[in-house]
Amino acid sequence: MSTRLPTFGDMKAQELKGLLLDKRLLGGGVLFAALALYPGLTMNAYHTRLLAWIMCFAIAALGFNIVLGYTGLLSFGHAAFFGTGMYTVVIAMESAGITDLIVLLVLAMLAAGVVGAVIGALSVKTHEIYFALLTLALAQLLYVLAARDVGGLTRGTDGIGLSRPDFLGIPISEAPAHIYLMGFYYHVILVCLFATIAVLWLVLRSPFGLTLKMIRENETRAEMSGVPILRYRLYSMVLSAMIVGLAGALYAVVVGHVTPEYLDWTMSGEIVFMALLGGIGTFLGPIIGASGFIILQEVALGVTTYWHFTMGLVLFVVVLTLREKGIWGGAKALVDDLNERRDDS
Amino acid sequence: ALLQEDFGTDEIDGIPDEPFRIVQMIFESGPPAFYGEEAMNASDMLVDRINDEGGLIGEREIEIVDRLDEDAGPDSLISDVQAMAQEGEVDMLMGIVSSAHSLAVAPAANDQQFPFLVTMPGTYQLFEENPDMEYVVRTAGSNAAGAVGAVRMVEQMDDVETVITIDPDYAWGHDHQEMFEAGLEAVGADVEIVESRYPELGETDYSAHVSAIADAEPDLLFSSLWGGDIATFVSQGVDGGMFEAVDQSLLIGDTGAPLLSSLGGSMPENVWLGGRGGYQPNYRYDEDEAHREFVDEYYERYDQLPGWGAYHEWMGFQALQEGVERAVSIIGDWPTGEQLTAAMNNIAFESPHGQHTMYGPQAAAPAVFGRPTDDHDLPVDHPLLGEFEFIEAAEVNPPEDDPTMDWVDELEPVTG
Amino acid sequence: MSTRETDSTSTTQNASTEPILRTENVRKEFGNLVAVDGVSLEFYDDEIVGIIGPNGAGKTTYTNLISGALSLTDGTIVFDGDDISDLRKYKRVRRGLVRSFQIPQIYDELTVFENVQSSVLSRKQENNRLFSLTHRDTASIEETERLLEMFNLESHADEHTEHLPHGVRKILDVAMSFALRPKLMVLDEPTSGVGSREKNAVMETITDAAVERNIGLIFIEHDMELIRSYSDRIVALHEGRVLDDDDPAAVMNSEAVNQFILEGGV
Amino acid sequence: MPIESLLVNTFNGLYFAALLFFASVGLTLVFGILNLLNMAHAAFYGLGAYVAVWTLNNAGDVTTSTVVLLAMLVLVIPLVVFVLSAVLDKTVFAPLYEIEHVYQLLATFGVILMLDDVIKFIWGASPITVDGATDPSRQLGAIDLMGVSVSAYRSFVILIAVACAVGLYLMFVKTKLGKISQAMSEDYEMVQMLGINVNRVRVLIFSISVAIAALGGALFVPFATATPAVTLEYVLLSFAVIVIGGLGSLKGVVVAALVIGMVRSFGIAYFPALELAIVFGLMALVIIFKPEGLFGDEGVVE
Amino acid sequence: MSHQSLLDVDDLTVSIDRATVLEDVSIRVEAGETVALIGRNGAGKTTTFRSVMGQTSIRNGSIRVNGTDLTDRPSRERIRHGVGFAPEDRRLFTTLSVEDNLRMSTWGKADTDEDGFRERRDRVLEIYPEMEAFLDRPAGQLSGGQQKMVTVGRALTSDPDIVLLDEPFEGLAPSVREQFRDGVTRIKDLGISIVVAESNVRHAAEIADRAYVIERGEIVTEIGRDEPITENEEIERIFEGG
Ligand SMILES: Nc1ncnc2c1ncn2[C@@H]1O[C@H](COP(=O)(O)OP(=O)(O)OP(=O)(O)O)[C@@H](O)[C@H]1O
Ligand SMILES: Nc1ncnc2c1ncn2[C@@H]1O[C@H](COP(=O)(O)OP(=O)(O)OP(=O)(O)O)[C@@H](O)[C@H]1O
Ligand SMILES: CC(C)C[C@H](N)C(=O)O
Ligand SMILES: [Mg+2]
Ligand SMILES: [Mg+2]
Repeated sequence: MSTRLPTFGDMKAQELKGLLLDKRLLGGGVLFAALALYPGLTMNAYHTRLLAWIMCFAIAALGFNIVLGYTGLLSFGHAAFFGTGMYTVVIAMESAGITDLIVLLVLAMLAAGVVGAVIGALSVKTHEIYFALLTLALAQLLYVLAARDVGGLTRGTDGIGLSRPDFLGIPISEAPAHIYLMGFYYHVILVCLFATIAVLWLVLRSPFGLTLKMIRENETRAEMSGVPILRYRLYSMVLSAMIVGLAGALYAVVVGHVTPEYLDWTMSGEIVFMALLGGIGTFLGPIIGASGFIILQEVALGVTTYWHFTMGLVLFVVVLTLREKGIWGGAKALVDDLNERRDDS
Repeated sequence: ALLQEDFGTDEIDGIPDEPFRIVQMIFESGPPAFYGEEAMNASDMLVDRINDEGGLIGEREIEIVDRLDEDAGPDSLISDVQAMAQEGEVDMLMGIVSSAHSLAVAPAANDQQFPFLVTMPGTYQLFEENPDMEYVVRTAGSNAAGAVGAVRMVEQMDDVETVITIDPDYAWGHDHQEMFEAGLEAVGADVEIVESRYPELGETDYSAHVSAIADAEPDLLFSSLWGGDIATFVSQGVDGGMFEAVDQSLLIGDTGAPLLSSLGGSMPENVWLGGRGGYQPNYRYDEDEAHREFVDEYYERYDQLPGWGAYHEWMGFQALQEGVERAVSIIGDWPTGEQLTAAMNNIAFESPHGQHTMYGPQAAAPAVFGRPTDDHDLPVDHPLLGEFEFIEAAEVNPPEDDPTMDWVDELEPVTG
Repeated sequence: MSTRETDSTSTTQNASTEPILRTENVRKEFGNLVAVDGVSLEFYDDEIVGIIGPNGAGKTTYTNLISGALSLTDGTIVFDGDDISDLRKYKRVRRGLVRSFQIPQIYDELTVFENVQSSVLSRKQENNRLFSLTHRDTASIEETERLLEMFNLESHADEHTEHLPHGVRKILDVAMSFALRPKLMVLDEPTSGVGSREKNAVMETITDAAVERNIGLIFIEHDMELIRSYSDRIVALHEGRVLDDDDPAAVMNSEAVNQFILEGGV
Repeated sequence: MPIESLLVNTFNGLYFAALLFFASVGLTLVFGILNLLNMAHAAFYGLGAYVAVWTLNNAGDVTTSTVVLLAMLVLVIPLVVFVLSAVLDKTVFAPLYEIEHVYQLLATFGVILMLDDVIKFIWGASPITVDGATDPSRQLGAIDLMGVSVSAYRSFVILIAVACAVGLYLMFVKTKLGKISQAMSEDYEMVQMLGINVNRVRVLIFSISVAIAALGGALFVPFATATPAVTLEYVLLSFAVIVIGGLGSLKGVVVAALVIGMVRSFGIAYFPALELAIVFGLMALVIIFKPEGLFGDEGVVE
Repeated sequence: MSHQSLLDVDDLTVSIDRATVLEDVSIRVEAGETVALIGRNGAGKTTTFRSVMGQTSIRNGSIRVNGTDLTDRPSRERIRHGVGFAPEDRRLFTTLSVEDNLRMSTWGKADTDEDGFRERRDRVLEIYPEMEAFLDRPAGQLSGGQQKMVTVGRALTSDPDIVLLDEPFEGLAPSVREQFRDGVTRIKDLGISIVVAESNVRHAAEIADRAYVIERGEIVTEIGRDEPITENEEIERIFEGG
């Protein structure tokens, strides 16, 4: 049987050791510690919430970038996965009475993965703008299902409010709001973010990741190297969907109320926006993009009624000047440039 | 418990020096911005008026420190609530147009122990989904009032057997349709809803709906479309001969004067306009001085008559003034946020439709309907409403603590 | 019943003389234009076959039918004993039928090393390994190094391919095909666009590697000198049909070939 | 299904198809020929709507003649937008032609956001409508069409759409411009090297495209309301049209607009519950079964 | 400058991204000449042609045609001043018919009409008779060699004084190569000068009167009219074994 599903390869202890000595890993560790300590040190609930919000979307943007940045597919339907993650959590809590956070997150990832497989299977054959619009249309159909409350699970456009999940049998949900969101849940999101980074870092440097890049760079050649490209595009959709679904699930608890708006195409647009703003050509770009987008919106909203204009202008300028490099890539290029000049003189 | 001690003092100490700072949440962009704009106008006018008299209880001025655009979505709104709670530089949050947003933001504000005066959305689920919100009050009537009011109107109509409903495709529209249908069934009206239509919010072309409705020739058309949507729908309906094909229409979206103004002479006459609250410029215009002042001042200032967005805002500021007064008179001190919201529970104040009564944290508005007529004294050359029908709040709102849908399912027919 | 038995015995007995690729009466129509008109040919894994023919003879179309880039209007293609007429492109590759491209098809944003390594991994069908780092995968790294050496690409190993000289891109393209360890390779004008100096070098590298690895080669070429010096056999196509199929000397002297293809020129 | 309602629904479908045609034909031309995926295209439809309301409402002081008002809608507004877009093409849009589609989409989405707020700045966020006195759709009233009474104004709009389609067809089939456009769609640079002033052709095509969108918005508004939401609604609809029709195909736009118009008109009339799903469902089905759209691989005009 | 050439490329320096691709390249072509630009892959031949056509950003130097300085003029003016171009990678308009491809090149000139076009098309058909058979087919459906013929044909139908042919032999079958060699004589008879870019010395030698040799973006030598190209030292050095 040549049809093999992805295998979990053979990482040796030695490789792990090499990994641990990596300089970037050290940087990541420092950042992790800083983020972990932030709420406790500042006691600033607003910032904590903002960070939680940013981290959820950073996960989503990272997940999205598997499809756009690595496989070269522009999906305009990722709201479907984000929304599925969110709805899975509420529905499982409200209808099935499941309250354990870990179970909920796993369920959400699985559900999003299934939706990703369905949308992916229908769309991987198409290209470019057709792919974008097909994924958009299919996601929009999911939006209609939720908004129309087909199946009687979603309560239509009113959406569903949700209570807080427990953690491994500990009734954390009974803790007061500031302890739950600031103390506990914030750290859950933080851990998920870093786990996502680690897993993706590994996966995208594996033969699997290389295969996705092959498809992005030259489909004809990839196929002529014996790669079943449709199947790998599908894999990348499913993987991406699962991670975006995780982001949605985490986020559902942060907002506390799930509506079909999260399945709408404008939501997909936001995810695309974030990934591109940060730079899809870079691994960490999407994280920067999510932060940039959310902070920009918050600031623009605060200072002007014409915040649409402000965001539009920023988007326009960033896209035109930096393109796939985005903010992060642009900054890196600038640093390189400066170094070069210093070396020259 | 909080308000039990009555200090009964005339001396009030501890009124903070700085103004009472309010942040408003309304649509400044997107399709519902029309509603937000009206609310904003009214709020500017009312704040000026209150401050001219020295402020709340004549002592503390109001300052609108910021307006947040609802179009930014719940994520952003919730974060902003958090920020305000955190920074402690804002005394109260006020506003919200969308029901969906109210359902997301109100619990978050409550969580943050941040007082929130909800002025516009009608979803009956606000307090039913989230009981025990001590920091949230709503001065807007529940949409039950409009829907059940409409049921009562149907009971009085002769020869109504078939009904078509058309409502915007989101919480507001679906809630109305469901309550209306359930209510009709409960009162045993001999009518059938033959079709329910849900165009999208912000739809621009209703001609397919119009011709389908005209074709079906129902006896009654029921709609909770509002804002620009109802204007477009009615105008295209007139064009498609729809109002000749249906006998009666009940248009209960929160719209009022702006609709009549935009349609001018082409407003069909066989419609009832209205819904929750008596928010029509010429309704009890002469009987109620406060109302007359409100309308005149608004007209003078903005060269147009107030619509429902403006009235909702007015009710909000009334409640705030009343609440502060009451709290101060009870505790003899400027109230904390919690005390202020508590003080706004169970109060009543003047409004165009008489007493506007809060059942707990939730206003119970009456339902008022009228028919377009040119016979009015206001200085505009388009029709306003006349032949008003008034249905008391108690008849169109569930008793306190009763779940709305259960109550609607058990409506009794009006006898006589 | 009995026929089948004799068949299978003959297969085992004459394994080496069985053709690796056989096309039977393959035909391709574009609307009412017949580009390939019933071509039946056999190719063996120990020979190098040159295909010649006038412009528009159907050479490219024929090789596209073999690789699966175009679907057959009629006929059968048998590779390594199996009918692959309807097999998907990548499955043909996995069986060892590989083509290279006239315009090099390489991954522009990857390095030369990664380009080759990606093919090695694809051949081993290890595309689906999720949790192991490619830059620590010793097996594929060693194999890649050997290939780079074989094609004299070591000096370019860490360069991105975007700005490589044309000739090097061409070689890289071929190296990537070799990494797939094909049984038969089809090359469409492998030296087109390659300057006169590099032409022979490219052909030499390719044919040497093919002989060393025991790979059958089919290549399309307009340069008769190259055809003469590198092919063991020549197939001449004309208007979609086989005009001649013989050893080089015979084909070059054939009257028909001279009339239709060479026409005085060499 | 009574014959009258069949007629009325067909008429509604045609009218909606006409609007879709106006909103999307330029999008497909700009994409097909200039290779620019201009998400902001629909914003010009919205702009046309606002300019039209403003013009009509201010025209009241001068004239209420139906003919003059219609001429304003059909000629003056597109002309004004034509000139405006020529300027925009040289400034805002010029750098976009060089970049990849993904980035074009995003940058032009930025343009939508900006235009949106410009409209809000000029005309406010509330919906605005044409006054009764200068509303040609009310002035014209109804006409009798095979025993059914339909809006004369809307019939006029349908006729203009047909005229526009025929005009574009002739322009892109019968003239040099058509062949040059086709060539530009494939290889801009090469056309330039053949001595043709591609910049001029580009500005011409861009401005015509945008002017047609504005024309659509102008014609649409007497019968509806100008709101900021119009743009976003038509962004999606016009993309649906050109994808169903096949990117870059003029014939495709006509057919797809008709298909969507009819399906929507009859769909809403007889299966109101499906309204939201109709356009997306159709779009998904077409792309799944015919990934290049109905007429996708045939070039601009065939 | 005392003497005015048909094409005069002077001290041309061009960089792409940050790399200098051409440095001080000077080329002159007189009326009626066939000149070859010979160099290995990547030497800068195509870049030179693209620069003459106005498709690169020129850092230094000038390009004059018939005495008119075109260095900073837009691309499209080349054809009006009599320069035809056949790119290496063909660049046909695949959905247009072969005939329309040929016709297109007359539209850039104000003074060409359909009759003039037909006349020039027929001249092209004399050079490549097999083109007759596929004149009406979309160019995208042609085989590689067929497309190459159209590319050269398109450069000729613009009524040029000089044509730049980038690797015109590439992909042509032997018999067609032969025809093309004859064709070159015909083109010259029409008074059209030719510049060919070649990485194949043999091909260049067969048709050129004289040649420039380019290596790494610089003209390393010039081969005069009476010198046999194949025997030039520089050529031998650069193409040793070729
Ligand atoms: N996609 C297509 N549609 C229609 N006709 C085609 C198509 N592809 C090729 N042809 C025609 O089929 C015939 C064979 O073309 P093919 O490309 O196989 O020739 P070739 O032998 O490779 O020629 P060359 O040496 O010029 O590359 C030609 O007449 C060509 O015009
Ligand atoms: N877009 C580009 N970006 C960077 N470098 C480039 C680009 N285009 C060409 N070059 C470089 O410029 C040099 C000259 O290229 P050019 O195409 O002019 O060579 P050529 O002589 O025509 O070669 P060939 O025989 O392969 O066609 C090469 O080294 C090439 O790598
Ligand atoms: C009528 C409007 C003000 C909106 C309505 N209150 C809602 O529920 O969204
Ligand atoms: Mg070929
Ligand atoms: Mg070249």
